[in-house]
Amino acid sequence: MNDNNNKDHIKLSLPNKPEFVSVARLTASSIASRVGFNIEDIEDIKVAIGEACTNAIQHSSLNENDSYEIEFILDIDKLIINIRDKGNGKCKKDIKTPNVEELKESGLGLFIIKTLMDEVECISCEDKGTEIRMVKRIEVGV
Amino acid sequence: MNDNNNKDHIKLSLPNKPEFVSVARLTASSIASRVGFNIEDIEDIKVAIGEACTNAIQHSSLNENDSYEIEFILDIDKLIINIRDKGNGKCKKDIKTPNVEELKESGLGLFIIKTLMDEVECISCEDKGTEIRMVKRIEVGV
Amino acid sequence: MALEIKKTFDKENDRWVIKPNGEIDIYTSPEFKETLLDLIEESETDIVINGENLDYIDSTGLGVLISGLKKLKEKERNIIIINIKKNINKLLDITGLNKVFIVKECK
Amino acid sequence: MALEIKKTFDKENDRWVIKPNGEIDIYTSPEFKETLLDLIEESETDIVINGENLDYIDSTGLGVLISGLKKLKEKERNIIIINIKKNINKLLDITGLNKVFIVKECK
Ligand SMILES: Nc1ncnc2c1ncn2[C@@H]1O[C@H](COP(=O)(O)OP(=O)(O)O)[C@@H](O)[C@H]1O
Ligand SMILES: Nc1ncnc2c1ncn2[C@@H]1O[C@H](COP(=O)(O)OP(=O)(O)O)[C@@H](O)[C@H]1O
Repeated sequence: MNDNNNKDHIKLSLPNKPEFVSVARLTASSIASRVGFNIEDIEDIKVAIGEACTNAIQHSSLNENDSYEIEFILDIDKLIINIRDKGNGKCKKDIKTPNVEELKESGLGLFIIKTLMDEVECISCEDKGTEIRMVKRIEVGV
Repeated sequence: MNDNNNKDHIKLSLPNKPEFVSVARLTASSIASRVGFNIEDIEDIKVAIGEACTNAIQHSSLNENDSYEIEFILDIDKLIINIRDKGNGKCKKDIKTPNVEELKESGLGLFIIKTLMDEVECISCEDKGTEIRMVKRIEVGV
Repeated sequence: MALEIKKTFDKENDRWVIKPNGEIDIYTSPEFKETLLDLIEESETDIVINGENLDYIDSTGLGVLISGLKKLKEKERNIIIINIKKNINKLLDITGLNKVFIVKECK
Repeated sequence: MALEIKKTFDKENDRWVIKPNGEIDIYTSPEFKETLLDLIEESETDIVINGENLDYIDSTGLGVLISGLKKLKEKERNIIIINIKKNINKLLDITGLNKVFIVKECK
């Protein structure tokens, strides 16, 4: 990731607790608005971050005293967001379209992120945790 | 600081650039509101954080590629906030009441923090940077 | 408070109305789940979710709605979602849940 | 934009009015400084700051107002602050700046 050196980096580290996901959403909104996204894109980013943080809490260590980290990398034409937890969960390689007619209560999170962002990747590394990496491009002329 | 182990910690790291101080303010507001402060206290915390970040940027290394860190420690009855920069500035030990009649354009920041928060300390450590540590207590019955 | 939930009985249409005020997310959805499932347990009517004051819902909140609907379907009843905001409508749309619930009167 | 600044001439009272919209902080105060000092340079009147749409000001913004006042005092003119919000009035109060500027019609 040498080419990330000259870009602005913002990091936020939060406890593995549901009550702080709203802090992640608000921080993400304010960064997205500073970077110049329009209101609809800001909302998309907020929702995507919320889902990724929820996964970090639900599928990771379940240890409330652990924390997870969100990194924002501000590129000229895009915002890159990495959410890293220290759990030992396993992310699936491909993100499927959920069949909601089956009335399954789970399995929507990554699909929602995929739909709202331009790129998503979920990478689990045994013993080290999972990283959800997502990218939202800034529309030209905004 | 062993007694901080069981408390929730939130960390935010920001580039030494004026445009991101608003992100610090918003993140602080959302944490303060989550912790249960009332609206006036949230506003005080927001202003105090803004001043501390401004100092971290103005009096530190002046290297835009450096970053500074804000740590929020959530205690039962108080919120502790540390703002750490990597500059080589020197903080004065005592925070004086400014004489504004002299029409000096600077020297208000730390005094504003002191007035709005319950405790402030500014500690410079040569070569390592400066840490502004502030505490806001949560009023009983809020 | 991040979420307040109001329950009222709509006599005219013989059904319960739930009006969540605020945000339904991983933090608040357990409370929303309790309210919704308790109501479904007790009643035999359709349930209306009035989204007028609902600012945000995430996948855990959608999951609660889905589990509610599953229980209601056993009684041949439904969840009717009214007055939802644009951002939430977008979520129902992209997940396909707008075809699973009855979604009416979008703002 | 985090800050927009409107300048208008109040003919009735023969003075310039500056109406900042948004937040004056370390990021936006250079722009505010330029607007204020340029106006002071060009004009010989009092200057009114209409704070109706000013949501936030920090010590760098207050510093700009102080440097403006210093220049105006040389011409025996003043800065008059009107319609400011409660949170900003609190800052002027605790710093003692409410005795240095003319602060009127607080909301
Ligand atoms: N941060 C993570 N750590 C480990 N596994 C994850 C993580 N995020 C997602 N997963 C895996 O991917 C699956 C799908 O995630 P998602 O679409 O968000 O649905 P849900 O979380 O409701 O199961 C999860 O069930 C889990 O197995
Ligand atoms: N983060 C910091 N690093 C180094 N020095 C600092 C820092 N914060 C404050 N100081 C010192 O304390 C002084 C007073 O700060 P302040 O009251 O905020 O006024 P101002 O920043 O306008 O000078 C500064 O001039 C500086 O010398």
